[in-house]
Amino acid sequence: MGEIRKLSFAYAGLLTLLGLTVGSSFVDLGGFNSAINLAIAAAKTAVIALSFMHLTSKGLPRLVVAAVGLWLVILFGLTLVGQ
Amino acid sequence: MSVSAAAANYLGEGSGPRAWLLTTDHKRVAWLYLVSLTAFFFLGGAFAVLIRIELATPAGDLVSDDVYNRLFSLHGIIMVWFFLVPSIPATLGNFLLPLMIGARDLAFPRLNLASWYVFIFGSFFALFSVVAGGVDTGWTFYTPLSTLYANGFVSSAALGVFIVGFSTIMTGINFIVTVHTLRAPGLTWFRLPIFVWTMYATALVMVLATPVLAASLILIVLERVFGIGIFNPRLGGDPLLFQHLFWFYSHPAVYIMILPGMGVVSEVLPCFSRRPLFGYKAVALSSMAIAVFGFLVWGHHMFVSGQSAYAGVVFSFLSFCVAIPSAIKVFNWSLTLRKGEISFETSMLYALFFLALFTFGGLAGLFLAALAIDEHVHDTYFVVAHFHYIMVGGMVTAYMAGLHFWWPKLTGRMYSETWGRIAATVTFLGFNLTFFPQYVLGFLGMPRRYHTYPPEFQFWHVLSSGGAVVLAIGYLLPLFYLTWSLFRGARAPDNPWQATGLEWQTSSPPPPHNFETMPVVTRPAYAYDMKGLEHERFSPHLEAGQ
Amino acid sequence: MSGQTQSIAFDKASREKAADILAMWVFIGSEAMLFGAIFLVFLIAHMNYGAAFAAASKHLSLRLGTLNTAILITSSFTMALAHMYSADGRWRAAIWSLAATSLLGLGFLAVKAVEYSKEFSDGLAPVLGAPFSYTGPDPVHAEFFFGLYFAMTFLHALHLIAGILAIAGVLALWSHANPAGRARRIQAVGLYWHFVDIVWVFLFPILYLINRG
Amino acid sequence: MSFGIPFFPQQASSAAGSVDALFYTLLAFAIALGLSLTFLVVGYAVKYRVGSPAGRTGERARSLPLELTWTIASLVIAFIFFGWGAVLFVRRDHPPPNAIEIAGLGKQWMWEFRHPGGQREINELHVPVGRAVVVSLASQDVIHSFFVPAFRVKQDAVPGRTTHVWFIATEPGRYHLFCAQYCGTQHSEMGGWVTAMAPEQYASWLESQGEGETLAASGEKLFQALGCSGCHGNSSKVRAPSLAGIFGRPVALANQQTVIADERYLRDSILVPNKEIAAGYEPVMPSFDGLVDEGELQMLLAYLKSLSPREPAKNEAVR
Ligand code: HEA
Ligand code: HEA
Ligand code: HEC
Ligand code: CUA
Ligand SMILES: [Cu+2]
Repeated sequence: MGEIRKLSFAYAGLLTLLGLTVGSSFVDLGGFNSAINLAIAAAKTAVIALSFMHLTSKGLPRLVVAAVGLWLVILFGLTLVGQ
Repeated sequence: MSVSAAAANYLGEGSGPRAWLLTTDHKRVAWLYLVSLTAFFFLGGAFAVLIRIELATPAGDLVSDDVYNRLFSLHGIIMVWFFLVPSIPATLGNFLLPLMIGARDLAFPRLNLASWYVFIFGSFFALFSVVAGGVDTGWTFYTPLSTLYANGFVSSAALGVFIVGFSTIMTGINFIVTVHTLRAPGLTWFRLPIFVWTMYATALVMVLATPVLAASLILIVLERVFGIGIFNPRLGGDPLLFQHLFWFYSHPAVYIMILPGMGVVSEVLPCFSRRPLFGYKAVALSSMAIAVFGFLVWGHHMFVSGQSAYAGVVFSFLSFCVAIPSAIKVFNWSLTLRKGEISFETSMLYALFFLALFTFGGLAGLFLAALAIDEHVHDTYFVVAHFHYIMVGGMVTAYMAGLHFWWPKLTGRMYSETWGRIAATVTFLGFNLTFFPQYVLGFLGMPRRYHTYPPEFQFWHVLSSGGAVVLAIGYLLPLFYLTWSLFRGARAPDNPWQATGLEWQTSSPPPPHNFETMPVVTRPAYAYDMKGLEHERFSPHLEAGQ
Repeated sequence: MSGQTQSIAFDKASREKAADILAMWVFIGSEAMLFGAIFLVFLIAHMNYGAAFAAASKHLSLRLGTLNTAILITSSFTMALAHMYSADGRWRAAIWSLAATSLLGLGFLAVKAVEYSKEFSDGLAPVLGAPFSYTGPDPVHAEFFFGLYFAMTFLHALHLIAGILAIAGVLALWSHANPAGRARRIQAVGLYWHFVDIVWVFLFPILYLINRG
Repeated sequence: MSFGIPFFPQQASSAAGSVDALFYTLLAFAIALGLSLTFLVVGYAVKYRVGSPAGRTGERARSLPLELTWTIASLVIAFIFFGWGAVLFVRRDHPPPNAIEIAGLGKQWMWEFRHPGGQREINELHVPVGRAVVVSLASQDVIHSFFVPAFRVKQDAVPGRTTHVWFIATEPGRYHLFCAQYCGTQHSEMGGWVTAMAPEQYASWLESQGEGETLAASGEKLFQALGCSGCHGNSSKVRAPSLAGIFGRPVALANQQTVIADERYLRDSILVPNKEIAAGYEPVMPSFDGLVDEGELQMLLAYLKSLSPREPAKNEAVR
């Protein structure tokens, strides 16, 4: 039952991250609060993508994710240039 | 083919509405699209004719200002989303993509049919807007006009476009997966016909850009229907942000509206020159470059919108860069003719006219990308001329080229070459008469979306309106002789143009599952220079199967 | 042979499975662009009116928001279990996991509905002309915040509803599909479900946690 | 202009000549390239038509040197035109220092202009020849666009922000003023004329319009009436920054950043005071959003700007 252990670990990890992000928001860190929140959200995304969505094997799905990431950077980047 | 024609032919696979409306055969879905898109083209064209009649005189004497605004808004919305974006991909692309890569169907035949139903469903919303009283936002839906001030049926039109967007995304996903997973053995990426490359590039843009349009339209609908003010300046919403989102989609979308045309022309020119496409790799890769770099230039629609001049400079620079892959293609197409054996069938004429008109539209794009010139000609008829040269002179002409080129494959019938050549020539002349004067008008300072205009501009407007009549004839002719050929045309041979593509290796029209035996590919695309090829099958397996 | 594939285009089930997964990822990619665009709208508004947004954010219920995040994470977990069981051919367990997933999804929606109704009765919902009676500083931009909050969570809820319907569809067609087909569908729905979860993983901090300190 | 048919737009501003130079150069390039491509394609089409005796040996479907040549040549040419256009364009951001500032307000469906001396006009704009004029644009409702073809200038007026356009008229005359951004029903009727007149005539025209109160003076009255002076005045009990000389000055903010007090800053300070708090002050200033309309905002801005030393001199010069 290696698989179920892996999934349970991921699940526990996600709940921990949730606790962390809620907890950190009660500490005033100035501008860093948002940064930490976003970093934790990114970490959760990574956990979900890697363990639940099986994005581990390389191949086309990874290429898709990379492409979408790049496109989001374009969208955000060039729009903010125009601001 | 030894099999008896009736059974082997996808058209003979049952008739009646059920057999067509519930089909999952990509070839039949292509027909569903073809019929619906033709209807929308003529609907959009009818609006264009009314626009041109109104503009024949400076005063607003045919229709009121509100009606005029609805005319060009509906014309733009219908032509862009209900005709040009799906035009080549959903008809010829749907039909040919599996044939060209030696597959039995697209990867998801039911998704393909579903995309047509979604398209029809979305078009009901748009048609509701037309019937209920129109939309008055322009095709660009700029806020806060569209959210707070417009009094037309904006929400249903926006929802219609939103829904049609999903059908576009479905088509895009289907194409991407098909090209990745269903290529015949031996068909490596660099043996793909350029048409397949451009379909792939187009699909990429569809999948990555359309959702952003969907997001911005949803926000408009939420604002109009639920009162959630997101672009409302009173709340601090930023009208320019809407423009960013809109053009993030719409600039790449203009490449959705030209890449497939480039693909068609890349098939037609080599065939009637009997020459391989010049610089195949450069043409293939520049399609991908257009698809990718097309995402970096949207701000060139906003040079004078109040965005920073710095951003303007960046976007202008990138716009000049994105012109380079198109330049590469134009040169390669021209050189393809060199040392060929050129004949002038109807589709070749259309392809040559495409070359001329696309180049002149594209060069006008350079004027627009040059900041100081755009400050003057932005939102004038210069822009209108630019995009009609590319979209109508380019893409619609390429669509006609493709339709004539593959008509024998689609229908198993031949049309009259004489009428075809006449129609192509009339279209070319009428087109230039309609839209060339608009460049002059724009440079003179005639703003677009004007219902009335200063009398000194009338001369050019009259030329343009006259041209539109000629152009209308040019487009109506094929409607008649192509329909006629369906019933009376001579039976088409399997490969009437002696072309090299895989789609010509099966019968005309193709059997239900495209190939009797699945092909294996051993040659690059456009092997026109390999001697004695004309009657040789592509793959030994095909022969072996019979 | 062809009995194993859904689409006549494929002759091998394994290739079709790979195609399915690729298609799902491409679809998720395009959904990511959709939400990305809306996040961009939020980001720019937040950059301009950070103080007002931080103040307004405090009026959302952190308790319910956290609860909902936990619910969604759990549903993702059960969805992952469903996929695992279906891959092992343990169909009963798979059905139960799917049912649990969709129930958790419904639970999320119920909590969301409670939140919405509270916000409506507190006059925090600038929606459908409902009275907006926000008492904190800078009510104008707070209204902007709540507008974005409702737009974004509403859109997310729509996606969740679609996910629940998709699960219901898989269960309804259960007996019509062969095992390979079931596994494929569960995997496809699962990918979508996890994606909707990821969207919430971002929505939660930017809406509820701007600054609680 | 043969037979009354116009072929070229009038040139009536300092920018028109240089923009046209770029336009015609690019046009010459486009025509030259278009003609050569036409000759090439038509030439091939004739020479290599089916059955022609032309030799067809030695052909190849690619040629790396050739492809590189045209790619690089296109790039170089593209960059030249990019640079040229950009250099002309960035001048927009740098109006000459002694420019007359006219406030332009777009609303559905008219242009309203106010001269520094307070003279108001609708759908008409009188400007002197030879003097730089900055039109600062605002919009009451939707996006409009200020467009004078003869001057080769265009700028959108966007609700919620102030934008600028400047020009120096060079030829006396009457020129079309258009609204170039689609703005609803009467978009095509929104516009009128720009009249460029010799400086003396302009002065007497201003005279004849009556000596209204200046824009800044109206702004000052508003400043009193709205209660701004209650806090920002010298004898106020609330601790609020003095606004003397604020325009164009760097302001330290509470969040440790520094911004230049430009129009955007002043505008936001009035409408969204909490957005950027001046360092050392409590954020007690109420928002005036909804209490002042765009026109009044322009007056307030004119007043605040007039508190900076450079400005009064400029207004004097106009009279
Ligand atoms: C299919 C549609 C399509 C295509 C392919 C293009 C292609 C291009 N477009 Fe166009 N465009 C539109 C459709 C299209 N456009 C539409 C619909 C609008 C208006 C939207 C609206 O406001 O309603 C618009 C508006 C528009 C604007 C904004 C104008 C304004 O509103 O002020 C600009 C500005 O940069 C622009 C630029 C370009 C450029 C640089 C290209 C380039 O890709 C062109 C590249 C092609 C060539 C350059 C020709 C071939 C090259 C040679 C022959 C070699 C020589 C070349 C060099 C030396 C570089 N377009
Ligand atoms: C995408 C494709 C596309 C196509 C194919 C066309 C085709 C044409 N367009 Fe269109 N056009 C746009 C896209 C397109 N246009 C867009 C996006 C806008 C901007 C909208 C906006 O500002 O928001 C625009 C705007 C636009 C304007 C500017 C309006 C304005 O700014 O005020 C004009 C004016 O001349 C015009 C003319 C034409 C003409 C004459 C054709 C011709 O090529 C049409 C040819 C077709 C026919 C002539 C059909 C023939 C059929 C019949 C005659 C049958 C009649 C049927 C019945 C009576 C039932 N178009
Ligand atoms: C209740 C008192 C009060 C009133 C009334 C008021 N202000 Fe202020 N204003 C302040 C305070 C306090 C600040 C400094 C804190 C800040 O930046 O918000 C300020 C800042 C400003 C600034 C930015 C100055 C700087 O140095 O950064 C401007 C400009 C301004 N006010 C203009 C106005 C105008 C115009 C009005 C009237 C329409 C007005 N104020 C009314 C209290 C007030
Ligand atoms: Cu104002 Cu158009
Ligand atoms: Cu563009």
